[in-house]
Amino acid sequence: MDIYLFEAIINGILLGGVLALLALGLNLIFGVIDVVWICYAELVMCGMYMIFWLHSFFGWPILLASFAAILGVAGLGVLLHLLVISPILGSAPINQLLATGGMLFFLQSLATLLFGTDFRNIGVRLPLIELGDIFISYSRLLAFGTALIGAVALYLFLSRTYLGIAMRAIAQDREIMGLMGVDQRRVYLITSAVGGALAGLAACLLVLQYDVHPFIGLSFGPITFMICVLGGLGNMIGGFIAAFVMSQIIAVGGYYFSIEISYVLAFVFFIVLMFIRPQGLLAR
Amino acid sequence: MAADQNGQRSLGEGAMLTLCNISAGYGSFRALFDVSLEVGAGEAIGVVGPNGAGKSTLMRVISGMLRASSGELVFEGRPLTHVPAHRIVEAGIAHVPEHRRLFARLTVEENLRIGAFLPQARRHYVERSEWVYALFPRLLERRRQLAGTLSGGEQQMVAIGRALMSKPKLLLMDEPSAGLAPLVVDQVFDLVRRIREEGYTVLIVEQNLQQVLDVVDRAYLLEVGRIRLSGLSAELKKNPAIRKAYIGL
Amino acid sequence: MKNELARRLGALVVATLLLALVPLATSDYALHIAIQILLWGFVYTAWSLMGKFGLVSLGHGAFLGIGAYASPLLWNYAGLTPWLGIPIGILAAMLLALIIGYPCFRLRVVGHYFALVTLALSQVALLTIVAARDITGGSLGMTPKAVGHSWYALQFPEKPYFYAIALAVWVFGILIWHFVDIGKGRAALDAIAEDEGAAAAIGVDVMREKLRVTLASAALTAFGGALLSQYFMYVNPDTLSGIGVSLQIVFAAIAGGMYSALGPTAGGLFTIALPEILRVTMGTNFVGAANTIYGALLVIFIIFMPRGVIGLIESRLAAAPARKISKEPAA
Amino acid sequence: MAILSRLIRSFGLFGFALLGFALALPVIDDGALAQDKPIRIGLLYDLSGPFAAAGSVASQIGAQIAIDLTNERGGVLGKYKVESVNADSQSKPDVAINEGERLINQEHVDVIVGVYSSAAAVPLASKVEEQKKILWITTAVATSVFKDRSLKYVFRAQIHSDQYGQAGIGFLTEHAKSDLGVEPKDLKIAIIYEDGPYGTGVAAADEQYAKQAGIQIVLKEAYSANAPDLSSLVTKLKRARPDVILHAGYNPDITLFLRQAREAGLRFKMLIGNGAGYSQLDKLTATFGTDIDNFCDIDPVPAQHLDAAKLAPGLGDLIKIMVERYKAKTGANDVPPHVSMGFNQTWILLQNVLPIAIEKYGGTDAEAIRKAALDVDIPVGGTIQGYGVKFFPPGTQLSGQNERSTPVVMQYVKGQIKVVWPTAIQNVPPVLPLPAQSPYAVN
Repeated sequence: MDIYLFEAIINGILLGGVLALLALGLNLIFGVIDVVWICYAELVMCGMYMIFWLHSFFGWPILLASFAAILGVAGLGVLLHLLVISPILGSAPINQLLATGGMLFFLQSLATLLFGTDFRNIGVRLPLIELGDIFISYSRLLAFGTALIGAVALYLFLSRTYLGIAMRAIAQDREIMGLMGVDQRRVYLITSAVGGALAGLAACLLVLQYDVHPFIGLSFGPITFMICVLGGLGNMIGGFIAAFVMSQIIAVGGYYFSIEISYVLAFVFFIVLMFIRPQGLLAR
Repeated sequence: MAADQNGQRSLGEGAMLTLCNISAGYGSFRALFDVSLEVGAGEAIGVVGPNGAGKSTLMRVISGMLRASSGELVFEGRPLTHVPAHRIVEAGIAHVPEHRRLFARLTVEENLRIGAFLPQARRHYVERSEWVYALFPRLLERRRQLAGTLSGGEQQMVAIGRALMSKPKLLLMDEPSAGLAPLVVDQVFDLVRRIREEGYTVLIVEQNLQQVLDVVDRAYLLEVGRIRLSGLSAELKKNPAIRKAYIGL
Repeated sequence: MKNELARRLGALVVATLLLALVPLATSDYALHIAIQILLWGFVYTAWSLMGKFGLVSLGHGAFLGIGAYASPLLWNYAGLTPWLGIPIGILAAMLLALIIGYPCFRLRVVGHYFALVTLALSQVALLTIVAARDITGGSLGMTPKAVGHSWYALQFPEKPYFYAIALAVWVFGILIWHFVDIGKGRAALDAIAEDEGAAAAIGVDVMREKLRVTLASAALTAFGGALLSQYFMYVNPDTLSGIGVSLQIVFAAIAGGMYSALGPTAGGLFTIALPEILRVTMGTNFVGAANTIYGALLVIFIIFMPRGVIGLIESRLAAAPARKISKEPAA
Repeated sequence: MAILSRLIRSFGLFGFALLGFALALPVIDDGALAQDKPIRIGLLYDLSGPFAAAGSVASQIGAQIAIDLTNERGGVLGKYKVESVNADSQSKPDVAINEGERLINQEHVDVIVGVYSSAAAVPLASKVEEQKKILWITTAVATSVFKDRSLKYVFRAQIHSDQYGQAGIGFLTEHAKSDLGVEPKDLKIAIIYEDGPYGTGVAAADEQYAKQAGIQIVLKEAYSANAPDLSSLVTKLKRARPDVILHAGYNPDITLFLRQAREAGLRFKMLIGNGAGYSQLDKLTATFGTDIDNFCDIDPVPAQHLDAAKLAPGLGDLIKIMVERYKAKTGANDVPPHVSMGFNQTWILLQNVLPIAIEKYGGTDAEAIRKAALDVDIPVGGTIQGYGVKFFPPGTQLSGQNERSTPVVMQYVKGQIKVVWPTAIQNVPPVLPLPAQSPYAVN
């Protein structure tokens, strides 16, 4: 087999890990609250800035800074829910979409205002992993592993705990949750916090691979979004698989054609698949 | 203690649930007008009436899904008029909603677990679930199956089981026989009878007058949002107006 | 119905006459902004034709882009006058709308999923324009060959000319809006928006009605795009196609109020004039501040005025007399 | 009556809004016209958005320093003060058009100085041509901004993108045999670039000149500056095995590329960057430390790296002032070439063009400036960036472009920038190929 093609496939799998990690939180929010956080990638950006400032500026150890960022972004998620989502829970979905779209714009500009447009970097260089002729990115492997662990942990949480089951149930029938003794607002707040924390977790891993700047969200926003839809919005397993499908199209398509074409392929694939399976890859 | 009060209750002080002049509606549409009723501990009460009489609205008001626009709701001496639904469950009222409303994409077992969401219920989850499975052995066989794949009668078992998981003092049942085949309807009323025998206080809303009057002690007749008649079920069964209008004789 | 139509027409005529006086009173810069508001207002109105029936398209960036690119391309490479180039662009946009709309409606792709399929469509259009950089100039954009003042080339360096054109086109858009609003298809589309299955059951040809309004919307959007590129004498993939533009269109229509004839135009005022005023008044001392305020305002608008500015005002005005009437029988 | 009420109900509101908008505009106007008519210059750069940190802000600061310095010395010709009006095009061409309209029609500036992005330069050039004002480009490089457009009111003393290819390929052909040990025709290069106007322009020039020189192009590929992943590009480069990679990119994509290249074990003999992100040495060093030592970069020279002795008298001091002020203003270590671009071009306008316009053509209106610009004739060594100035006259293919501008090839040596080409003005001889200690070097 063509060694370079093999490398492209491996790269695709690793990229899939990064994208899957990003999709986790967004999917959870959609599944439970039935709202799409368009500004999700911007929350990741906020997390990256938090780590940068805490680590590079205040000199906190990287793990502590990461932990703080996870908590910080979880807090942002709660704020986002309280200030933006909860007042318009009853509105048309498109209004919810646009409100979070406005937040995207707001967060981007606020970051510009606060931090300037400079690219920031925490300056951590991770070792290389070399297996014969194949090189594997340490940071990507880390992201891949975390995505896997995160997905399994989330799966266990959603299937084993009372709160997790309630989260899955709430997506199916909101109105009667009260009859089960479930306080819907509380579940939404917790979900927003968990979704935020997952964005914070993604930030911890992305900051190892990317420079932070106010527009970093543009790189990830659209593709993360497509992945969640492709997997079936709110379908965790579907989203996980979709991340790897999309990343393979991008990686292998990029290898055979060009990166530009690979994205066109990914989007066309998305459109066609929406026609064939409008409810997502794993639709029943 | 509750079971031996069957059939004979005294009005006033001893009532478990009291509704006093409850009015409610949706937007500008009013569905209930000054409804008052009482449920004593250990009683089985029916609320009967035609389609659109406001029966389900009444249930929704009691369980907190809908706010009463005026009137008072007292449960075991506690006013519950403007308390949100999840607090009402805590107080001890469980509601088996109209059309069952199961979580179709959760398993039977998970549906039961949701029913035991309250902290006080979680502690007794194991014994409660064993008890529910004993009550409905069919569910034990199907516990890993998705609730949406069950038959109508089985789904009704899950809905009742789910409500019982919170160890309620009062069980509200909204049209348990609706949409079921006649044979299954009989089974459902058997279920209600068995739950009564377990000592639960039950408030049941039904269109199916004939069968519900066989199960309950007393009943109220609700028409266009107002209570028209009330009395012991034996008396109501004999009431010529009711016989004419609802039992088809 | 006749009466209502006459009333609407009358109001429109008076407003048009008033707006026609604007060039006499303002500077070229204000006129420049006013032209953009009218042309974008037209595009937003075109979008709301679909949007108000629950067909939330995030793909209008693609239609706008096709309209915007077609006539400059034909003009530069084939010397074809925009009088022919623009209709060709419009037809191309309608064709694309058909290609995407037909399977969407056939396969019942609705709601979130319809929005996202069309979103992907605008991204595909953007990438295609960029990738075809040998012809389109890629992300550098392209300029139609300038010939100075010319009706044949539809180029007017003097702003009042274009203002007049923009005004005429905008009025045309409002007329179409009213036409659809009181037209025969309205009830059918309302029924579809309410419940597609039920609409089909009572004999509404869901496919035909949806396609009709989609094609009309795409055609008008492409027309708006063509005029924008003709006015700016410049097309750029980021400004006139792609996701950003699609979101801007939807945003403006909703913030302005897509259920009112003037809502989308008010949205134009909001998305064109407001950032401009904010940017200029905030100056360059606090870089990013203007957009931060703009973003916050976007969110606040959506939260507090879900039916848009005009929608809110209309419901306030409608509520006032209604209250008076309801008191009368009681007295 | 009904018509009236309906009118007030809906259209009235629209009218009020328009009226409010019209009323808001005078507030925007500074009312500066009433004063003693200084020379008004609009500074139009991307102060926010992705381009801001990729050199646009640096250019703006450079231009501002040139204006401040001129005013401190009494103004143009020692008596005409210069007043600058700042504008932010937010890295978006449509905002650039609106700001251009405002500067010309509302602020009544005589000249617009600036423009970082070529995508903004193209429509702005059309605007000023139409309205007969001057656009003085300091930074945007795409050749296509001028090529075959017979512009009359747009000038650029800055280099144009074709020259990147000329310099890069010239440098390689000169050193192929002596340092890389292969004939130019056996040299294999790869051209990778961000797909915006800048990258595309540079890459096209690279390709054209490489073909002329007979150098083999083993890969030419574009990517979006926003791309979240470039690993498939890296893999293709590994397969194509180029000796030299020519790269045109902004900052986030360069960082991503170099990081993924290192992680994937991509090796090459040399990497030549083409300005933009590669000229922001401070930021690259912050990320990569010494890993990027000995990489090359083509751009107009940062003036402080030229040997002041080879420039016209007085320019050395000027450079020192510029460098000091930039460092004081930003706290930066490295002064990127964009500062020199902004400063130099603005300085040429203020010191060489406007005096002729005022003295010979009687004012600072567009026509006078245009004629004055065409009169300017500065020999090589006459500006702080070393090149001379002579604009291509109307009727030529690149009318308005400076025919004497040149870029240089620089090399990062231990966190410092050294000029290595053209050989005549080099600080040090180039290190070629990458030495073995580089993590990117071919073993």
